[in-house]
Amino acid sequence: MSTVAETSITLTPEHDARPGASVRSRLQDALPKLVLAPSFAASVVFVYGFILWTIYLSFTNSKTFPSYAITGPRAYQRLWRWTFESDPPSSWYTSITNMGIFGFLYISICLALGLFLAILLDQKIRGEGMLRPIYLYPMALSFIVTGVAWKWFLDPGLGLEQTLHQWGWTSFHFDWIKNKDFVIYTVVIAGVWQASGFIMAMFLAGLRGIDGEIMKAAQIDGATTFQLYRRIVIPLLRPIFLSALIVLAHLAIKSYDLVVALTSGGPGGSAWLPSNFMYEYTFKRNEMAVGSASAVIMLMTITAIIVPYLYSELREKPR
Amino acid sequence: MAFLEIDGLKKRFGAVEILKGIDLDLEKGGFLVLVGPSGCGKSTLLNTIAGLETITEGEIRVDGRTINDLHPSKRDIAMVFQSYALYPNMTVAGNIAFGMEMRGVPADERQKAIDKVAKVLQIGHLLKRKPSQLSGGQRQRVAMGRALVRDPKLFLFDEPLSNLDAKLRVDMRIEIKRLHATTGTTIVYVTHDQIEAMTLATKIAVMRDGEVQQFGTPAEIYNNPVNLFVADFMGSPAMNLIPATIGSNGSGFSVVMEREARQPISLPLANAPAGLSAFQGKPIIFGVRPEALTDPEGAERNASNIARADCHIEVIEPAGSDTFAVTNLGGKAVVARLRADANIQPGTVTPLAFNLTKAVFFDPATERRIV
Amino acid sequence: MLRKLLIGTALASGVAFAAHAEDVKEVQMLHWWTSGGEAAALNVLKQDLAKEGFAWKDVPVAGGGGDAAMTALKAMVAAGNYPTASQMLGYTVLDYAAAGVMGDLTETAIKEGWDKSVPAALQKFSVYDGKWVAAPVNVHSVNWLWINKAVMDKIGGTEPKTFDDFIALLDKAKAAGVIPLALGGQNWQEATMFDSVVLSTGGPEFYKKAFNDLDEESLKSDTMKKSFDNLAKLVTYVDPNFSGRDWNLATAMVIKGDALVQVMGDWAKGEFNAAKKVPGTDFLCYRFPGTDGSVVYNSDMFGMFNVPEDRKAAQIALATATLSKSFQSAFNVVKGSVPARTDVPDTDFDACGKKGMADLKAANEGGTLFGSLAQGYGAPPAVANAYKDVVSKFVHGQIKTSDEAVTQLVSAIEDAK
Amino acid sequence: MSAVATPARQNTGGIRARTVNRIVIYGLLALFALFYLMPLFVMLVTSFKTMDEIQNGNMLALPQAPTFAPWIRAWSEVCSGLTCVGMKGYFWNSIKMVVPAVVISTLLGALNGYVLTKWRFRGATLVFGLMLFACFIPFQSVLLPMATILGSFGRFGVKLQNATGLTFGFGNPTVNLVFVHVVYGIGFTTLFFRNYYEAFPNELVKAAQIDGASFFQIFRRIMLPNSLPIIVVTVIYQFTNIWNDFLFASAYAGSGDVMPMTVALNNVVNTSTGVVEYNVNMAAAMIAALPTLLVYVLAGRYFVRGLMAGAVKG
Repeated sequence: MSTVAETSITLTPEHDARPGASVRSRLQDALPKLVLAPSFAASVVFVYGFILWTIYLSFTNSKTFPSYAITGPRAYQRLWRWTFESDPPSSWYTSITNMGIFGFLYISICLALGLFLAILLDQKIRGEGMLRPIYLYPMALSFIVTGVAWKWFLDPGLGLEQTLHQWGWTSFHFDWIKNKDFVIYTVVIAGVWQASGFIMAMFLAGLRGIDGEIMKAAQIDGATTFQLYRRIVIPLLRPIFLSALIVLAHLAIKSYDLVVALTSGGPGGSAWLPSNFMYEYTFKRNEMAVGSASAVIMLMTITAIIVPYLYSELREKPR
Repeated sequence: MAFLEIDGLKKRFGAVEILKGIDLDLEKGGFLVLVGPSGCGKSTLLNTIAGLETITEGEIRVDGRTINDLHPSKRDIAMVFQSYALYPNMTVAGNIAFGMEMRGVPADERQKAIDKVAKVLQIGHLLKRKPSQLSGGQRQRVAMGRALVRDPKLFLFDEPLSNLDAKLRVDMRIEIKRLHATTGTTIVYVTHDQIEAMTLATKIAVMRDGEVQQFGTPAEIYNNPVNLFVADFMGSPAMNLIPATIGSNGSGFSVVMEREARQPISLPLANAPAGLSAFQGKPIIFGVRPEALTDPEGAERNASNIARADCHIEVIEPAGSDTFAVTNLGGKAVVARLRADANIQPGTVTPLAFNLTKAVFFDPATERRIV
Repeated sequence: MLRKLLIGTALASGVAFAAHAEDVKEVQMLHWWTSGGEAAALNVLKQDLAKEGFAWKDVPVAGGGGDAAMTALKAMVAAGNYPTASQMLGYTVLDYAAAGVMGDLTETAIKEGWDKSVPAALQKFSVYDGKWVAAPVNVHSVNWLWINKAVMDKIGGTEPKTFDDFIALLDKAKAAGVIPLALGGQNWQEATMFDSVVLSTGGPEFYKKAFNDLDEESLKSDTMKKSFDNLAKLVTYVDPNFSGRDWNLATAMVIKGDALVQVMGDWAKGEFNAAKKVPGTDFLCYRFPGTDGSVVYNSDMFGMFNVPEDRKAAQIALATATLSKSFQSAFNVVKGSVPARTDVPDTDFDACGKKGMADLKAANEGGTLFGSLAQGYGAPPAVANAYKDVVSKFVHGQIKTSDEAVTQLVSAIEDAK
Repeated sequence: MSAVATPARQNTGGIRARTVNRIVIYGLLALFALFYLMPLFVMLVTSFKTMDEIQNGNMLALPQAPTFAPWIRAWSEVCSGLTCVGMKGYFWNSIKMVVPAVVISTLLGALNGYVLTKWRFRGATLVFGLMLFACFIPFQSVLLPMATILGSFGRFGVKLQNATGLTFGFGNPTVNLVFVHVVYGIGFTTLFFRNYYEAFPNELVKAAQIDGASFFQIFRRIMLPNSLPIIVVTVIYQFTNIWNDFLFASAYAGSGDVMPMTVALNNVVNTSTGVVEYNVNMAAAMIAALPTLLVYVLAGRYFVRGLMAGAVKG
């Protein structure tokens, strides 16, 4: 059996002008492409077209409204300068360092917690059917809905701290949401709360898909439960790690609502993420060129992370 | 004019040539088996006949009509897949009738056809079930039913038995053979199992790397393999292929095989192929099938050229109907096929009879048969 | 290609199809007054228009003090679907006017005498290039203290006249165990307070030069540094949980007597009103110490867009109703602000309102009516927000000294100009 | 087919070790369940409290005198802007927008996945890669150019109306939102279906071709009926995302008669003056979240199953 040919059923000929093929059959041949065309065209126009537009604007002097006279890379020069203004931190510096902290913690905690919960849930748990939606439901809610509850919970005057004080633990102190150095971690907490259940579901699905015989074999080989997971199960879940990474990266990049609903930007803007920066400059400060430039930098960063992944996943692999 | 003709068929996939010029033909009512190891292109070839893959060059004709550019459904073929490819969302009856439905056959006619096929294959009681509720053998039957109901010019089978267990496989093999005999349809059948090939085919094409190595009747392929690959691939247990040299002993040639810690054995060749003269004193590959290497009592009485040699028996494998003995010649384990009751002990030295009329010789450089 | 498309749609508006058969008797109104008192106040306008037969198509987008609404407005304008009118602030009106999407109400303005009754400082924003483009709804003034009278009596405080008096008063409150200063730690609240601090520290001339003219010498002067030092002093009187608190919650602290005083614009009075508190008996309104005689203002305006001909009649009706004396009075009584025209009788207003109206009139005449930088009336949004950044970073400690704050302020404003 | 069949405890410890082990596992699971439930719990108890209780009590305490008044108010009285008809008035707006958007984007995703796996052509992978990357564009940066495009749809609609008397949906804010959500949803739906169909046996398609089924017949009769698990995943994912969208909805459909639930909720919750009616806000938030919650709770089981069936593979 040929390996390459197995991956495809090609009724669609590569040579388009086939002698003797009727118009109808040629239409038939082109049909799959025709079906795909609208979706593809939509991404080309509404994603890549808009990206080009954004890149263009970043080289102009656009303020409140787009202006189309190219004036040079001033927006980038400003961002570049701000990148190194750490004391006092420029908003851009805060945004990108926060992105680093938030991105790293959010993704790694979600992965770890999601995997941990999935493993626990996979131990033939009675009531799994009840627990699963409990872990999963935060993904269903927007932060317009849950932002207030979280704000209360984290507020030292209303939430956890106050409650524990009322219960007698008066030395307890938890005021991260009010603290410029720690507010970003509260964003991490709420973000993890929202997404980790979803990641749990992905891992659970992965665990359920692992061949039981492999597990039995490993047990016969004398692996302890811990070794079983570390050496056998987790390596087998590798593709899910990658998918989860994509989902989380995409959520992390779009975590705009989270910051606004939870912290309104944090003390002195200390909870900003790049998406907040972009929104602020584009819509609030009427510095559209700077906003566009920051969007371009975000997109470039995403590209640098995602494209190698997409490439490795999508290139034709022999089976 | 043959019923199925394939001329100079080539298939390229980018820079890779998957089929490198295939020429085959099959008479009406014939049973062509495409056999070869994985990746030899046999399934691709079948798919091109079905129209599931395009061809780059060449021509396929069925009953004199070129079908290169026809849609699969227009080629008047039916196909049985390795995985059976039963539509999981439809009942057995729905599966069998789907093709007719697509062609706009009225419902009552469809029902008649289903009933007829169900009777032939004895699957009447399964018609309302979904594929997931069937056993492997039942699925196989339904898949055949789906093909049969079309009454096509050409049946295509893509490794249809490889997902069945050993016993069922033998049963279904016989069933297919019976079906072929009773319906007289023309069949192209892909397998990697040479026993299926031998038992079912009227013609076999042995393929490797996108090329047909040998095309002929099962007997031709078995007895007169054109090269080392075909010799090695066809037959079970496989032909013994022993490194040897050609010596001369007065009137004719002899074949000389080295042995470990013993004298080499030298067997005189009575009617050696003419080509062998060029190899005097040179290494060749000496091919002898296990059934041509027996205990002297079991040797074929009327064979004209039987040579005996004492061999050191290393292992004995009683297989019930036969007993296999393994010895070492020319640095290779060599299998001899003895009678079931042959009284031979491992570790002893026993004379074995070589039936040299059935022996074949290959040039180790070109791997071709020396004739 | 894309460029053509976008310019074409963004700027060449929906005026294209001017062939109007009949007037559309509807106003489409974008605003962010979604909560109780404000919505009730706006409802008065809706009813006034209904009486004249105009339907009200409400486009409320709350959030971020108008941020979400302004985003929606930008999208609507980009799409060429202009609302009849939109709530807007200061420089935003001018930006949209410069983009050529605003209508022209000059005729109505002259007829109704707006140019005479609306303070000149406001006209700077409602008139662009000689054309009336917006109808001011109210004038808020920012330099107010809101004090709980019960607490004041308890600690035996009196009206502070100078910044030092103020500090002494806060100390008294602190000694008495009340939170001296209620502050919401959001950048606009901090900056709004700082507006008053600067006016108090540097005086009217200084405020104008620094925060309206953006004069660099003033921005980096020692007076500005002293202002930051004063701000730092004030922040020491704030409770530890102030960060991120909404302004109305800070007001509630004063209403409930948990805190003595809040420095906030007069919209805070709406909260006292809603809580059924009476000025003079339950709470006190003083000008921020050392700023008496000056008014730092902001104003809600209804920007009037260049709508198709068939919608102009409705727009004029809306603008006329907005600036009618009866609506100005009714609305501002509820909202806590003062009318945008100086010829509205103050009969319906409470003591604080009356004082506010008198102050406005005096400041208008005396040339001490200044736009609030924090509220977007001192400089364009880019500058205003850069300013808020610096103040907020100073309050929350990212900027540690007043020296550094001044340096940052100068460079941030320079950057954003 | 639980993968981890109760790990190798049998041979190491006795029944006691096993029991302790189970207690630890259940304890941990319960602890995390508390963490996940906490905000929902806070919202729920608050929505049944009176304002007095909220202001003076503990946020975690159960309501002393439970009242349904906030829910009634949220459902039928609460104001979004000047319109005070409660959340119920916006339910239908959301449904009208979400259902077509979900159906269309799911269907397109299925078709795309089908073409990309079963009708591969040169460059198919690149096409898919480009479409997938589209998932990562921050929506804030497409807000304005998209508005421009939608505006031109609107003007086209007016022309159509002048010519034919009908706009065919051009310029209708609900249709616009459906369009936007479909455009930015197909990246993900295509990803889901592509991964699922990647594992879908090619032989079924071949068999159907030989049976004479056309491109669309194969899709409708063979692919779709066998795609239930992935349809469930896609629908859940799309439904929650689109239902919860605020950015596009507020920018393109902010007017009272078409605004979806989230915009109305935002207007209710985001009050900046007066006493905030937290109990009503919470009730309103719960009402707005009800459909998505319901979807997750009811379809949660199928969700994991669907993920198993292919959505999680690379």
